[in-house]
Amino acid sequence: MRRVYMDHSATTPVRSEVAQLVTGYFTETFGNASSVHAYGREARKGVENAREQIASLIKAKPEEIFFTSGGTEADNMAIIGTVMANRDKGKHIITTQIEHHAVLDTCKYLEGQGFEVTYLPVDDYANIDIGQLKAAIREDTILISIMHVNNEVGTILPIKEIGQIAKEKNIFLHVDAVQSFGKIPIDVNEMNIDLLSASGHKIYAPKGIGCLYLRKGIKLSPLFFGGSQERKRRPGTENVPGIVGFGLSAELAGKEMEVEIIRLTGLRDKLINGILEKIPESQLNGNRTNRLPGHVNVSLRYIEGESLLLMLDMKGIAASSGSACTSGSLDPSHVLMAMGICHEVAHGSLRLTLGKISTEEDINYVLEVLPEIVEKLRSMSPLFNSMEIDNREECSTCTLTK
Amino acid sequence: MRRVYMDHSATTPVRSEVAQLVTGYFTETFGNASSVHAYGREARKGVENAREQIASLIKAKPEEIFFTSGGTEADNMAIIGTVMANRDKGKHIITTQIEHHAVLDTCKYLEGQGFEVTYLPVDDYANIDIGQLKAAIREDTILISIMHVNNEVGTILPIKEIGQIAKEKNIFLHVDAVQSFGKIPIDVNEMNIDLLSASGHKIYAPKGIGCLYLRKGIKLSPLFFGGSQERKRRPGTENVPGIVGFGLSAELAGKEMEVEIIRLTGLRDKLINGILEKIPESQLNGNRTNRLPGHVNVSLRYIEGESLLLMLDMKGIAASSGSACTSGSLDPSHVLMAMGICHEVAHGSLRLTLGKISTEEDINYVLEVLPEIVEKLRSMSPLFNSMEIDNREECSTCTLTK
Amino acid sequence: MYTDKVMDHFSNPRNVGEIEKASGVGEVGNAKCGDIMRIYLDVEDNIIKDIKFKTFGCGAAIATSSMVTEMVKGKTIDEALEVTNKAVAKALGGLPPAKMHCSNLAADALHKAIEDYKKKLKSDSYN
Amino acid sequence: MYTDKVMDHFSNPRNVGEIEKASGVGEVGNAKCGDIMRIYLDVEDNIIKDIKFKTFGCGAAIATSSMVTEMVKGKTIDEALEVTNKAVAKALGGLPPAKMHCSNLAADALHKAIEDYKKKLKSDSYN
Ligand SMILES: Cc1ncc(COP(=O)(O)O)c(C=O)c1O
Ligand SMILES: Cc1ncc(COP(=O)(O)O)c(C=O)c1O
Repeated sequence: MRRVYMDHSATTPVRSEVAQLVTGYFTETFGNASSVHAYGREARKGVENAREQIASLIKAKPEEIFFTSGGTEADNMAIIGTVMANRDKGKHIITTQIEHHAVLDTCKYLEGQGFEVTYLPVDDYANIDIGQLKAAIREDTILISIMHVNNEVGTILPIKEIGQIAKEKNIFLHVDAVQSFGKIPIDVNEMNIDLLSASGHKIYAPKGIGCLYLRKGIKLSPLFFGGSQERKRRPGTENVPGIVGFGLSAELAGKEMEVEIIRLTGLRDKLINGILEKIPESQLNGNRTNRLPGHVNVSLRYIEGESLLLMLDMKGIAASSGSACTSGSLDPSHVLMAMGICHEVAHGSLRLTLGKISTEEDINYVLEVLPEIVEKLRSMSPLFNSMEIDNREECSTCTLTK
Repeated sequence: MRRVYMDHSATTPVRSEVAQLVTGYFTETFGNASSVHAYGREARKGVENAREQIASLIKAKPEEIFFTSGGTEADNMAIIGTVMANRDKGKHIITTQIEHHAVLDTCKYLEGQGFEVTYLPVDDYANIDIGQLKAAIREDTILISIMHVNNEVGTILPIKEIGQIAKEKNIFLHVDAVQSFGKIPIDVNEMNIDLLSASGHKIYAPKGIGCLYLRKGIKLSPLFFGGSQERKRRPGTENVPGIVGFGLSAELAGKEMEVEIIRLTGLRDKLINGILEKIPESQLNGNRTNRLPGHVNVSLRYIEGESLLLMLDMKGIAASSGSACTSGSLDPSHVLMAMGICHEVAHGSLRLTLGKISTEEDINYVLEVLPEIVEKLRSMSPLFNSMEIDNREECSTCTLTK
Repeated sequence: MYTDKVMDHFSNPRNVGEIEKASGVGEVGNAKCGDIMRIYLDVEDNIIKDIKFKTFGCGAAIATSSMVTEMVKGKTIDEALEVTNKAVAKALGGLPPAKMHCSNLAADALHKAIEDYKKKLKSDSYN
Repeated sequence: MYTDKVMDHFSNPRNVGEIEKASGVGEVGNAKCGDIMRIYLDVEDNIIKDIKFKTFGCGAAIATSSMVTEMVKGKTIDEALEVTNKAVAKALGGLPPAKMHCSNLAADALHKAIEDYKKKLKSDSYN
């Protein structure tokens, strides 16, 4: 059976150049980077080289990069670390309703610790209103944490404008760049970013490695304690193979970015157009153009996401959905909800995210298989036909969470 | 040049079976374990299989194993997690002076948060006194955290006795088993262990993966926040390749344990005897028999550890030392200090730790090379000969940190 | 995640459809929560002669719907009333814990359809 | 970590040893801290005719000791007094930051040896 992987926003395969390099660090250059001997020094060299590769992708300095176990840890470190270290300056945090749970749940935790958080609403395209951001800033605002690209609907947020505001007001800006890092250009200076999170497994490096960019001079409390690795910001034996793999994948991503953006945008638009054309009562979630290359999110009404995913899976297609069943909660994706999309439509959302291994044939295959599946599921659905009109009304009266 | 790796307590190479398995999870079974599709389900299967492999090595239940990024994170999660979640029960923690910094620095942090910590002293062999432990227990003691095997001198601590006491007094027992896991038998039930930390890279799995065993029913606050992975105890995309590698390495360690214990004990004793015989004014640090198989720590007086390591390194031998220069602080190893070993002797300590790849020829090579190096360094040392007597006296009056 | 049996019923669901002049119809769930199951009965002489379902929901919702129709087709009303959600899950070889509550409602829909049938029967007989 | 030059001086240290009837001896550091450097001078006509060292310490301590002896051998006392710890580190192509403070004391030991020589000289002339 043909297998088509269209879930690159969830994770990516390790690219072969990286896998090869990492394996060498498993069995040959396996030293502890803190050791004095040759094994240790070789490992250290790999780590510092990777730090440069990653810094250079976002125009940071190598000493501003701190390796973590992934995006979630980097987000937590950035947010908890800055607000705890800068508690004397204020207790207010601004973020958005569409952040990843690594940011949202961290903010919820901090609310329990006496901090106050404003969750900015978003428009139909999952974008924030700059005026609302400005209005939300208080005397005691110490941190703004806003993602660069939304993982569910692919919207690119206006970080440069946000950075301008944060800088003027002297507020730290943290950017969750897990979905944009290595895919679209980032310049921490031009964008006035103070802290930035990234994760290796989204850009063809192994899972279990990520990093935090921390602008020089910003105080940060560590999340946990131990050895003096990563200048005490992040103790624990360095994950040398992961780090060198992440470094190489970042460098390659930078080199290939320009070409990949064009290629993936083309494939993405072909997929979007094909779906909207071939499947009645389908809609694009998020913006048509202001979205990550390779990122597609559509809603196919009257059907539910998990069963859609299972049917696609039986045809070899790997995708994801914002339906409640796949989110592990009773409610569908908080992002789609924040965009004002009603529950039923959110349950029928389908995310198809392309990457390095995606081809035009993959797109054609999905466009061939998906309409049949949707038809089959709709034919089972009590919402289709009979209730069509009712349902529409019900849906249009959906209370927005905004 | 011959290369001899004798720093297995610092880290180990990934064994080939594990490297091969992990690489498969990099490029083939690369899915996100939380995904609904086949890639995700295959990854999930690997994760749950590994959980069983690890649980079975320490006689725990699979659902009591939580994967972390390593030993440091597991130690922090165990200690911070239990005391924060059980704050209402008390504020006193008991640990020892010879713990790893992942435990010590965490306890220091908690002292700043209003907890009180007793750091038990140790004897010349780095062992605690059970009477002192009993005496240290207070009404409000909520956690005892004691390591199973000391990483610097290899002493095996009497966890079973400690567990008995903790159980009687209804106090949680956390065991840092980073140096014992997979090397000597552990039974969390027989030993009454409530929480236990382990790290993959010490047993031929990749760096960046570890786990916490958490006895069912014990409340634990997470260190950070995000997705619902590891039942919300440890969010973030699972490091699937690391996890399956750790699982396999644990299983293989269990299978080979009995034979390896005998083999490594033999090599260890040959190395210890050889050094003490061939090098005058050398001493063994730690106990002769109550020590981890394969773990050697000696002090070679009148010379300093870092220069010793560098010379060994030039001969292809990788080792470590508790000297200040290699610890990154002005003081030598806190473990040697706690054992009452004076500064000068601690500066001249040498740790040689054997593992799977160690052979009798390695031992012979070290026994051939080491005496020459020691002689060379002593011939440069102002402490040797001329000051010998003085120094001895100075040393014997060293103030112990106890 | 799902057993082979669940996947079989999900991918080849039995008795999908509607019954035009149904003896009874039952519906549970709501679209907001992501699950709606509707069951149509054709009852004759207290026996379920035909049964059809339409379901909007996850794999478990579709599979349990399909399974329940198989379990009670040809059975008496009383026998059908004895079928529980738990029994349906068991017949499928089990369901993931997360699905036991949210998507395992097919027997409830069946019972509602039987109720509807009984109500209709009553009102019919009084007419 | 260390430059090639450091490693060269560490592994082939120049002028190791003692001078029996030294014109001056200087020592810095202490064993507790892990570094002791002792420098022996043989001065004639204000010129350092011979110089030897003995050092207990890390790689940097040994390399700087060796380097400083090379730098001043054959030089006048005044020239030798101008050699700083920093100059020694520079001559070695630099030292790791962590080593700049703790182990870069060879010039201090040299200066102490010169002081000792001067003191001896004074007491000699008064005798
Ligand atoms: C926007 C965003 N932030 C954070 C994360 C968390 O990253 P990780 O899973 O590597 O911890 C993800 C991906 O899961 C993400 O998409
Ligand atoms: C006893 C002990 N505890 C904890 C650790 C920390 O483990 P890791 O480096 O995997 O974080 C180590 C090793 O470094 C150790 O030896």
